[in-house]
Amino acid sequence: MRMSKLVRTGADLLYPFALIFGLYIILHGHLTPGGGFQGGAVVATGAAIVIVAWAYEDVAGMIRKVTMKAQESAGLLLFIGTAALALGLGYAFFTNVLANSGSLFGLSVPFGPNPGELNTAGVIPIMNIAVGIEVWGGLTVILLYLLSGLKKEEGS
Amino acid sequence: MIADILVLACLAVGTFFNALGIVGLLRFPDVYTRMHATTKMTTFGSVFTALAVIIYGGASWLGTTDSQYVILAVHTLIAAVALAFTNALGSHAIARGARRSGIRPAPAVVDRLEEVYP
Amino acid sequence: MDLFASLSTGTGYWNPLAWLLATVVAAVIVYLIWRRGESGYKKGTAQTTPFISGNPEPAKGMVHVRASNLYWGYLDALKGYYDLIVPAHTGVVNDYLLWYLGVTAALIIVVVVFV
Amino acid sequence: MIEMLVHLLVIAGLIASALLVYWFRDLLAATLSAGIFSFLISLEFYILQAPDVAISQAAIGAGLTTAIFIVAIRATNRYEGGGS
Amino acid sequence: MKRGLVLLIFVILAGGLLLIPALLDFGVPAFSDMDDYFLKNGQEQTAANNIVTAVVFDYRGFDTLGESVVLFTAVVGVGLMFRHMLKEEEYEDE
Amino acid sequence: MIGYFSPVAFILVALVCLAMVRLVRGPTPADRAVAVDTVNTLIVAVLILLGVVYRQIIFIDVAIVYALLSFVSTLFIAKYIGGEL
Amino acid sequence: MFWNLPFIAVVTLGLIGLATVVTKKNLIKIFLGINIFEAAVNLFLISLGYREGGIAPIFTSAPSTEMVMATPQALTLTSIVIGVATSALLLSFAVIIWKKYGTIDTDQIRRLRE
Amino acid sequence: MIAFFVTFLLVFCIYLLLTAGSGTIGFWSASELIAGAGLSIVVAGITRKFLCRSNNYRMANPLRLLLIPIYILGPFLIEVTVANIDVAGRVITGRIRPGIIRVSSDLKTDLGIFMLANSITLTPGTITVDIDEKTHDLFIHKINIAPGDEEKATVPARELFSFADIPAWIRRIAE
Amino acid sequence: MNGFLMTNAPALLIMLPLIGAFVTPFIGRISPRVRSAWVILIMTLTTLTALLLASDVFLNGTQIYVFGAADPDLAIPPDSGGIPIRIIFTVDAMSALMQVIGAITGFAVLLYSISADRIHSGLESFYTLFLLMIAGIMGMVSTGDLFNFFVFLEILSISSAGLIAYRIDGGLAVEAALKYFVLSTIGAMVILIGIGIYYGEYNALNIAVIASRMQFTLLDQIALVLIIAALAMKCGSVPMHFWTPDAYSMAPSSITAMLVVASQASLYGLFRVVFTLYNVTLNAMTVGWIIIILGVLSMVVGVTMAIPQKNVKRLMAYHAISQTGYMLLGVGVGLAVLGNQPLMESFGYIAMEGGIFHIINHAMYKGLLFLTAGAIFFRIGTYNLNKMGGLGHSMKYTMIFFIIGALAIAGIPPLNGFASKLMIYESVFAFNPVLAVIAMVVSILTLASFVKVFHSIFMGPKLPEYETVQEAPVPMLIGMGVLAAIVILFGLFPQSVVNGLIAPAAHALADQSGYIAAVLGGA
Repeated sequence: MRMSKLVRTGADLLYPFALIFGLYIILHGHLTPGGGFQGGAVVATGAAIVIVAWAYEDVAGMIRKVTMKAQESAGLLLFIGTAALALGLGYAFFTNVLANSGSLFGLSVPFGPNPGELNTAGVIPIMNIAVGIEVWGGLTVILLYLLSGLKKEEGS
Repeated sequence: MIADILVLACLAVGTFFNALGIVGLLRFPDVYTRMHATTKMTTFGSVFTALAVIIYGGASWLGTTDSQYVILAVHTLIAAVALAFTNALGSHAIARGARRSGIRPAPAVVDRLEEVYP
Repeated sequence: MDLFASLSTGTGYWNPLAWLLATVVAAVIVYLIWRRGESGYKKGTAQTTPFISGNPEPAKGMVHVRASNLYWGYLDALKGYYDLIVPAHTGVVNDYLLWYLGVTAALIIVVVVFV
Repeated sequence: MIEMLVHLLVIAGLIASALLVYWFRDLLAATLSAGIFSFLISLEFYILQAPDVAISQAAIGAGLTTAIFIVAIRATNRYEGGGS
Repeated sequence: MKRGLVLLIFVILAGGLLLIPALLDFGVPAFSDMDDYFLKNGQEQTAANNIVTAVVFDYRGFDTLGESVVLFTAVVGVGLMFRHMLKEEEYEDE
Repeated sequence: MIGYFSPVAFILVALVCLAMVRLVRGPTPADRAVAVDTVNTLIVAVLILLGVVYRQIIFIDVAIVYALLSFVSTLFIAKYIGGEL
Repeated sequence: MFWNLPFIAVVTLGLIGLATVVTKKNLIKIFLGINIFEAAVNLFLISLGYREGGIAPIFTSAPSTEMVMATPQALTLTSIVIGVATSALLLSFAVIIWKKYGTIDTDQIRRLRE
Repeated sequence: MIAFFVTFLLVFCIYLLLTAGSGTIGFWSASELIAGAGLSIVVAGITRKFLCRSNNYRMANPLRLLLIPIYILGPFLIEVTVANIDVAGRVITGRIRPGIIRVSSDLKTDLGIFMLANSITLTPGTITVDIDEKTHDLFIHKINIAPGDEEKATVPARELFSFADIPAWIRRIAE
Repeated sequence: MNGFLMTNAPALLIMLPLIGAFVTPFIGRISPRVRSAWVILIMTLTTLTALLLASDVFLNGTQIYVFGAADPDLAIPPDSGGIPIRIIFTVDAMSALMQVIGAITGFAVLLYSISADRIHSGLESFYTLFLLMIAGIMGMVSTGDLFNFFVFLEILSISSAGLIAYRIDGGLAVEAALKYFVLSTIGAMVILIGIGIYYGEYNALNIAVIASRMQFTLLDQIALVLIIAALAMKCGSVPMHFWTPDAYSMAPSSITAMLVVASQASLYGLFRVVFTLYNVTLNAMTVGWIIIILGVLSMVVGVTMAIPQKNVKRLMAYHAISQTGYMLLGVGVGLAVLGNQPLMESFGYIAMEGGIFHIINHAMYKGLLFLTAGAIFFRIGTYNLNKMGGLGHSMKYTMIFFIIGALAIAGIPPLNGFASKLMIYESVFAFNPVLAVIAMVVSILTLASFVKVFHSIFMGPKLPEYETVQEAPVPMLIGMGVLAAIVILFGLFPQSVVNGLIAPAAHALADQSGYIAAVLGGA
């Protein structure tokens, strides 16, 4: 069942905010506390707000289980692919090949205290994004599955 | 110096209202009146403590022009806004849930929701 | 090479191929003895039907001894032991955890206190 | 010194809320206590200078775990010891 | 009987686990060579300011893969629990 | 100026412990939910204050996450007590 | 006096968690106990890496003094994810058992025994 | 399409707020701006149907958005402070006269009624308990009902506040 | 190319099943045939990688693989002061042996499962979890890092729990999975406490580093107890075996065969901790006797509980417990005399070889037996021994495979069970004659119990309700045949197996300094 109109409106307003904040945490994992997992959890919680404010049937069309599962697998494949990139270049699995290389995310930082720059840290931001996508999908789909179990029980 | 006094004042106000909120939480007779005391007054108090931090950040920024104090102030502002926003919605949701589950306002003089949720 | 080597077991040896050879030899001997036996049975006559003290033979399904009837004597002889051990498998997950923690506690005493 | 006192109080609150989880027979109340336990342990991580873990615990323990526990309570039974 | 046993087990476990606070010092770790290496060289080698992230995704990145796989496994397991069974899938369970 | 913040944090944590009394006393789940909501609010304030005490501006992010996410459990509880889940 | 308070808290919390798991008969209560136990283990790992007067291992523009250890925090992150995965799977088991058995009392969930 | 742009702009502003102080272009660095734009596109693509569910873009007017902080820092803050002091007194003395009343407001849009309800909830002494989804009447739990109000079927929203005309402000912002 | 494969084989061993698992849910949407082909392809590649790696290890000695380093062989960065800082896979002979077991069993089980579980729903998830289970086993046995071991242990437990609960229709399988998973979660957390203690004392997670710094203080004793109790629980030794019969009997048969390997991976962890992490620093006699007592209890209680069982898989599960006891007994005797070189030479190594040989033998014949039980269930739809009978007329090949497995588990020559049991008897006799006598009695009881099973299932006249029963499908027979062939081969040429696989593994297990030297170099 839906919650009251006020909560629904509020959830709709909060969803973009939670999403952008989660993505901010994901992307700034190498500068501030946070990272792929935490940001993914924030995003998934944002989705949970919408799911709880509206009924399961309302959001089932917009936040779909299949998409979320695909997102999860895609995140994992991106993660393992990033790790295997080093294998292709002749280093060991999980080598940070992009760090200090000057290309994407390849700037180097001075040692010691500094405010930080987004475009650093090599493969770490990419892995953060991958894990973030995966956790986003995974936690959302867990919640959806549990709620779908609830629905089925009512039907029988 | 002025910033000092302002921060201290905000902190004092915040602490005072938070403490009163807890006292209300413990004293009031039923869930709705408790909610008046706690969710509102603690939100108000917490926003005031956040305001103290914002003033501190602003004052330090004016003193040092170090951009980290801007970040401090802005992020605290966001936290305070998010807090107020979610608390308002949350207390509404709890009140509605409580009323739907059949808890009536205990010493109420009038209850217009009687006809909606008998 | 050592594909056919014997397995040394500390105090003895074990060679499965030699054992197989011995088995084959034994089988041949048995076969030879068996060959010397009576071979006059005729299929399809009363000679091959079972004889149970003159009673009629029971239906096929009744002949088969079901599993729970096997080893009745053994189970009865060890009744005291089984009465002790079977109820320990209570099926309650709390008890299982308690057993685990109990073993951990016992090991703590054995390893830490007595060593 | 005062940080030490904060630390002490947080640990006291932690143990108290864990005991509440043990003590409540109403599963909903126990879950709420577990939620408070999560908040407090996240605060403890924060005090021990682990903000990454604090965010993680806040997002997971306080947000989603409580949510899925409540969904599971809704799908099963609210009171301890109650049958079908 | 069983209550006493539970109590005894917990007393022993408590005794065993209390050796940890008795023998380990909080706040003054005995060895710290591995972590000093991370703190000293992590920023240079991985160009990440957050050493925790550097450890999570670079030095111990393989653990993080395992962690993600755990979540994936749980999701697949939960999906398996809430699946729709086919008609012909009836068992006689013992 | 930083010296002002930590005593306030201490008082707020003490208030958190006091708020748990309502959690124990109940009597309805709604009361407990109110107590949890209060604890959330107070802890966010504590987090902000401690972030300043430790001079780590990045710690404020934790408070934002808190303020956003504690809302979810409140909503689930409210939906459950309202019988709408 | 309070030299290793967190460790004592770890032991207390761990024992409370284990006691919940062992003595309570309700599945959801048992899972809450498991959650508490996991939290205790996480707290143990984090307190192992704490250094007196250290700051979080993140370089910002704040003045950097001694930092706490980074590895336990990484381990704890992994452990928390494992915790939530475990909780989700356990709860789905409980839901299925409720559907099939009509109870989540462990004294009645014992069709498999002996 | 409008929904996409509105969402994009809002989300981008929030991102800029989050990363303020990172560099030299204004307060921001170049990489943050690029990343923010990219993320905002993603978020806008996902959430445009949620944020703009009602297809009412009156709130997107910058002037109206500018009114919000003025409203919050002006009349609303005064109301909240006064009400807080009032409720603080009630907490100490324990003199209460609670009840649930029906409040009518002629706000039509979802956002308008949402803002009014939140303002009411954030003001101590009043909580929005429920909403009549058809007429947008609010059910308010009030800690101290003025004598005589319990007889009225509906109370106008204006009378809940002592100083400023909050519903009028909200109408100015949202409708 | 060959060099690339050789260098990166440890990484590929984990990577291949994981990639397979991530893609399987989507391949499964295309068509079941494509999915089966994909899973078989992945499993074949994994098996080949495992065999390649094992051959490399047996020929050239311990291989290490450093994740994230510029050079996978460079364990210690030059500026680190002599400690490894990254996650290192250390594949010595023992690990390679376990990998071979896992790969072969997994391959055979997969062939069987493609045919046996055809009609069920949720098969994408089933095969995903299957591949994750393979990845978990491979990771557990090849890692050289304690926390990594814990992570893979969790992957293994979660995927196993999901697979045990696969049949959700009756609720019984879910009950079994619940018990297994609650126990294993608590166990894993306790292991994590142990790992934390090591970390707090020595600030290291690498097994070799901890081993080189090990002092066996009071805390180390606590950690040892926590870890060996948890791992003994996970491998199902009495009195912590209660989850085993439930989980084994309720899982699909193919998964039960994998669960045997999974529990042996825990056994591997136990041996690794005791031998490599502590080795002579611990009081070998006490800990050795603890393991011996656990083993003897497992043997006796397992086999005596097996005899009155009526469910065939439950009976076999109790036998699995009993056989685990043999492994614990053999290796425990080896541990008890560790550090005493003359005794070690005279019977210690033989006992360890017997125990380790029994691991591989047990995986093969117990897997075979569970697969035959599954084939019977596939055809007649029950596990209840009381309802069976006369199947020997219609399921001849299954019967032959069952006979092979049953004779092997009972230790009848010339099958492989006899060879390993003989090694255990003789070496244990030299250590303590009573233990050898107990082991033999248990063996006899095992034979008796399997005679009962054989009689109930296959003997007797054809029952009327099973008139139309046919032979199991061919792919299932192939899966069983692979395992049966290995059982016979190992039985016929035990000495070659011992010389080629087992003795290096046993010596690698006992040789702590070699393990440390492989990672830390020199020393």
